[in-house]
Amino acid sequence: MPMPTSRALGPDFDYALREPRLPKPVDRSLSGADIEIDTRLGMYRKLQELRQFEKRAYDLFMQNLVKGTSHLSLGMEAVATGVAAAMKPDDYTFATYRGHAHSLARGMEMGPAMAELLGRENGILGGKGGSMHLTDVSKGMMGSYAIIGAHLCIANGAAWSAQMRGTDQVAVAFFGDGTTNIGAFHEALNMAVIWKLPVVFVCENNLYMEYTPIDLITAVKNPAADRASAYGLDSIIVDGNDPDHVYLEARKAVAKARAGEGPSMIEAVTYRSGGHSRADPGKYRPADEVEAWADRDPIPMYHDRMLSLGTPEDRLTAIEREVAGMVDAATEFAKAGSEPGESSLMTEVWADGGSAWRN
Amino acid sequence: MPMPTSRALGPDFDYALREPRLPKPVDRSLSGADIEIDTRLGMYRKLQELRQFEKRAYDLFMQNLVKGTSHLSLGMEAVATGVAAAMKPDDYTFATYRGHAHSLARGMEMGPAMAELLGRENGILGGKGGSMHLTDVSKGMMGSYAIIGAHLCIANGAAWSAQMRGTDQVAVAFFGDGTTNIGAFHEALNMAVIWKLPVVFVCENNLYMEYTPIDLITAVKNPAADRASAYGLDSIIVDGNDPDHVYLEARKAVAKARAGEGPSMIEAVTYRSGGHSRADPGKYRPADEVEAWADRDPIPMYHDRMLSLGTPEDRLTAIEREVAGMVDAATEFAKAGSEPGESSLMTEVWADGGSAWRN
Amino acid sequence: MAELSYRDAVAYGIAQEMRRDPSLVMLGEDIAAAGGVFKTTVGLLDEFGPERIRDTPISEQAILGAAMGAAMTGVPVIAEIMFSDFLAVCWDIIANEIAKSRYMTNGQVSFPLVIRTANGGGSRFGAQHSQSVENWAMMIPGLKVVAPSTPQDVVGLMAASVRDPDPVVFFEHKSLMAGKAEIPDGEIVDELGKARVVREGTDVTIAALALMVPRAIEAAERLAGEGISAEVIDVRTLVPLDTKTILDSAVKTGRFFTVEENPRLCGWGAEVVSIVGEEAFWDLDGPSIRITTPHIPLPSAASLEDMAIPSADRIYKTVVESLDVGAA
Amino acid sequence: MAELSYRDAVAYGIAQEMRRDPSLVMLGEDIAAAGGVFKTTVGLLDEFGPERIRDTPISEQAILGAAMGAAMTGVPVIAEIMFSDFLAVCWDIIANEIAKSRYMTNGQVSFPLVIRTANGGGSRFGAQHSQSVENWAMMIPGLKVVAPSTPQDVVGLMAASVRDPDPVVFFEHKSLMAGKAEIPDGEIVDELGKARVVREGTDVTIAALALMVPRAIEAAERLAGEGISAEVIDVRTLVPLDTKTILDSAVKTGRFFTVEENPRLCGWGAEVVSIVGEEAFWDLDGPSIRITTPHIPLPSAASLEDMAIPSADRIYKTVVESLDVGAA
Ligand SMILES: Cc1ncc(C[n+]2csc(CCOP(=O)(O)OP(=O)(O)O)c2C)c(N)n1
Ligand SMILES: Cc1ncc(C[n+]2csc(CCOP(=O)(O)OP(=O)(O)O)c2C)c(N)n1
Ligand SMILES: [Mg+2]
Ligand SMILES: [Mg+2]
Repeated sequence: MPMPTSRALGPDFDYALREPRLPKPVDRSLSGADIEIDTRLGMYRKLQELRQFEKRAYDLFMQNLVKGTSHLSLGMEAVATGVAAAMKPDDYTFATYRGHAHSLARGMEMGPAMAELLGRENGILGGKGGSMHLTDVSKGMMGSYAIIGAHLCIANGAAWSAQMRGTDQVAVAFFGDGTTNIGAFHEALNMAVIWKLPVVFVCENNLYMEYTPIDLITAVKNPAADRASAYGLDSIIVDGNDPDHVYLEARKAVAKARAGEGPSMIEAVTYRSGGHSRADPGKYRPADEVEAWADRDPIPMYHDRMLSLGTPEDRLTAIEREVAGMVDAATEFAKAGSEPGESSLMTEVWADGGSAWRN
Repeated sequence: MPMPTSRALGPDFDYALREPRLPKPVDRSLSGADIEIDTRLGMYRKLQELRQFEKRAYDLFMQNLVKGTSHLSLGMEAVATGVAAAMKPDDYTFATYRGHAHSLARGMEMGPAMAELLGRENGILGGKGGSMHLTDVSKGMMGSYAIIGAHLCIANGAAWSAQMRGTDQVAVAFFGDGTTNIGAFHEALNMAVIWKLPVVFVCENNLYMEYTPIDLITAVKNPAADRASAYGLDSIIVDGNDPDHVYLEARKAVAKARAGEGPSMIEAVTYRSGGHSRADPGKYRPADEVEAWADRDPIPMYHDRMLSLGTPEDRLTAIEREVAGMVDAATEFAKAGSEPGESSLMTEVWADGGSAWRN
Repeated sequence: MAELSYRDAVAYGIAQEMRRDPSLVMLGEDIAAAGGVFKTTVGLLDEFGPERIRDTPISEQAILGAAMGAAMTGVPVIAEIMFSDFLAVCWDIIANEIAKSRYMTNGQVSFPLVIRTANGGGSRFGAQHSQSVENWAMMIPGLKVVAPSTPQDVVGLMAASVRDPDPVVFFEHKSLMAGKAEIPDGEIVDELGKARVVREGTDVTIAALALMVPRAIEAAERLAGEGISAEVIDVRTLVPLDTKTILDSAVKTGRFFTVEENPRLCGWGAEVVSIVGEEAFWDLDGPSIRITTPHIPLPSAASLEDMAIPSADRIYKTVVESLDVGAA
Repeated sequence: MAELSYRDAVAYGIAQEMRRDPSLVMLGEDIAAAGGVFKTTVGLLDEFGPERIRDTPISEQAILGAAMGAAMTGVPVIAEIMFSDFLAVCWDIIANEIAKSRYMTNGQVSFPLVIRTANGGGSRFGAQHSQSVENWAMMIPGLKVVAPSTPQDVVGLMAASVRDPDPVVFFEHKSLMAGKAEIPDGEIVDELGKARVVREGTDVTIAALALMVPRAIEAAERLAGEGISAEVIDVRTLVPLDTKTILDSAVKTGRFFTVEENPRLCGWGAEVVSIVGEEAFWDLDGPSIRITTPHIPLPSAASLEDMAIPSADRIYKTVVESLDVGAA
């Protein structure tokens, strides 16, 4: 059959030929924002943890030690980092299949996380869940959900539960730009508002729904922020590559929820430096777009900001080294784990630990 | 068990004790609107057809000749009437379980419609569908759908088909206020806009989702109109008890769709004079609210408007009498039909007319 | 002893559990102020208040998402999905989230959660409000499935379902609502996974569920007139499935029948018949027969709906005919 | 003759039909510019253009609603739901609307519509991206259900499905994508409702579907080594179901086995085994056995997933053991 090459046919056929969508410049004034230096050091450490862990995870795929799929947050780490810094240990987090960053940001140990990616019995889920379902209830990390939309509704439930139990816990749901077009998004936002639930919805707008530019399949420019008014919420957009900006807005939203004043939705504009998932080289994106966002990588930017704020270089270097050590240890821990065996296949379907459906 | 009576407990326990939501006064200026007198006479006739047909249907329930359930549009007839008057014969209509009015407004014959309510083989669906699924493809009445939300998505499909086939057909989907909170609503609106589909979404806001006041379970005041901006659409609210007002806005929206300029959403504020469905006495509504809306019944209002526009009384009376005759004839036709028998039970699952799933 | 309708037994059973456990809550459409469209939750709002009995928008995904999130964080929940046909609009939350999350997290979370829903035909509501979808739920690993046929079972199995730490889909049959029966005083708590032999017999076994149980009993009485002694089993819970009671009876009688309201293909009867065929093969004196609604959407006209759903008469005739064949 | 992978056969089959019928369109997520996440639609956008090959938002209900509305107004449609697990988010449109509307309207509308979806395990994707849900579709009256196991069947059954005037759910198996085979030149059109005897045998019948077919064949070859002659049937389409081919074989061999990837309860095997048990009862020499994935959500770790899904080895052992028992 006649197969003209896509490039000949233009941007409708090859999204890499579309106009690039370029990042906004860094808002330098944010260095002056009222944020404790320790909070900032903590965020710098988290950025390093997320970045180095996922780079290692990527290497392990390439060695085919990680089976299945995996969705990395490389380039997007500032969102999980900034939001997590605004949360308390017993707050609830709900993430997507792209949940490594959010799990680590909330304190999941690297070893069991890495072991889960490798499908080992010492994985945080014993190998049953895998990369797309990282969960650590002991850290308030209530799960990573791999089917678009549902977890926004489930986060409502955790928030509702906190409200009923009279705790001041807050639930945070992370989701992507593409997720704003599925029905569950709409149902979740409406219910959160009418019940004044202590929940914060964080949209990570990385400009792409998998391989399709979000603007091509969304009726409004800002997929989350431009929908906020449909629920009587304020439109909040932050620079998703600036941990300080994310932190400041998250702090407000979390405080509002904790005070019983109801939900908020934050749209954090960011970009993934790699492909959507393991299999994806990301070729559908304009080269200059990828480049421009690479220049806005949150980590070197934040490194410079820390220096400008007077943090000695070697302090930052020390953190990077410590994290590198953690990642090496996690890798060893994971590799040392054995593959889960027959004994665990039929366990934990039911609360009694088993899976019997008959007598 | 201790059972305090609801009334003692107030409006959270008995919605009939809430503040009434009263109708806006009639906009007298609409008598001056640029609408052909024949169009208006046609609408008056439709109002009569819908009203008299459903009153008869109600009587037949009471005689237990109609089995199952049935959802009447008594009091809401102006919406279907006004919109239908703005449509062409080959346009597509998608309605809900509350679809008698919309089916008749689009030209479904009363006899087969009434026979379907009675579950007779001469019913428009041979008795297979019943009150909640009235369909007459020959009239562009593409179905009545009894599960909330889906038909907005399906209406998109008919509009998409017209767009692809290069016809100038328009699809109209009628739905209720409560339907704006289900996911399918959100998905349908977004897709209609990004594909610029020739579809008009008409929300019949009768202030109640079944037995629950819509404002209690919706994040915004106007369930449809306040969501329009989330899809880049204009907020359009009409007096759903004034056929002229409905017609004028529908005419604009239909023309826009026909011109290839994409979808619109219209919120028509109205009220059902009876219960949600056959079983419902409607006791959850404040008495003064029910009364106030009864005074805003579209039919006497429109009767007066026609007189004020110089239509002789006897002309209107003649229409009422003709319609009464049609309803009597339809009732006879329906009663004369026999109950569907064995021979039709297993037909029309497949396009070959049969239902075989094995050889 | 108090006489209670199946309909009132629902609220009665829920109230019993809500008094016992002050943390138990319920949500659904029109369940609070209106007492439910089937009037199965009348009085609960008055006794337990709007914090514990919540009216919701038409947002089934949000309803079950809220129920799931609350249950996994320690608040037991009863969620109502008005008609079982509507399970389809929230099927992802049920089949992919609630049912799988405990296993996927290797047991980190559990779901003390009951999804109540009105199931089944006979109301002339047509194909979208009359389905029997018990097989939809049975098919999904991680769900327990309950379908009571009597007022006392409604109360006892409701209690068992609420107290069960796993998600339960609880099917209330529309056409059984009006039926009344005496209920013992005091707390009533039943057990999941126990079928009941509701009529003893020696020639054939008829396993039935919900509305099909009284019809099977009626057929059995007519069969007795023909000198055929039929044992009738009320399966009561599909998951866990009481295969022991079912197999014991099949082995005893040697002829096994199921009566299903769900459409024919991949119904619960196919599962049970397959188990009996495998495990009681050498004890069967003839083929096991499934009496089901045909594999069609349900029609709305009374005459058609009555032909579609298995009747006592169809059960009776099918058993008689298959025994003749067996004999031939 | 051209060698084609199962993956490429999908686009090849769709292209054949799109060239034949200029009104045929396709929609889905990432199917156009990206050529699909499984690369099963590569090249179609280039040949047929963005009007006929449409990328959509993540709105499965809107996708299938659009497909349904277009089909019922005369435009045949192929809709892709990326993973079969996601059928759950649009189950209402499939099970309640598309499947029922023709019957409910007494034949006023029909649905020339194919829902393509990637089904099955083996990719270590875990419980929400690995399910075999062919039984979900089989269970719903009004749906036809197809699941090819070879590249040529992908093309031929795709053509048959597209040309069928009724809605078809078309399951493409993820773990078969890479497999290659020779395909004859020229138009390839197959027929729905025809199972295929892929290996003749006299001692036992093994009925399998999709990924389970090659595994059943491998097991049959090992069984031959033991002197057991196994007939293997590729069921190919669950609705319409070719009961004739299945029953003929069961009657011939007297021992019937199914190999199912879907979880155990209410799987397609339960249906087929029940039919065989009823209609071939007097010809069976022993119990019919279902070899299935256990009734659990699918685990993601390779070691666990491989234990869960039936393997050639498990099929082989099960047949050998049950024949021993039969003999005993
Ligand atoms: C209901 C559903 N439809 C489709 C998918 C397949 N899918 C996985 S990720 C993805 C893109 C999500 O995009 P976005 O929400 O922007 O999140 P991102 O991956 O960009 O972080 C899609 C379509 C899914 N998992 N669930
Ligand atoms: C998905 C779904 N949930 C619930 C119902 C039950 N139900 C039927 S009508 C109705 C109320 C609909 O309210 P609205 O949209 O305002 O329409 P109205 O009946 O007022 O015209 C409900 C909840 C349904 N049919 N479908
Ligand atoms: Mg994205
Ligand atoms: Mg309403």
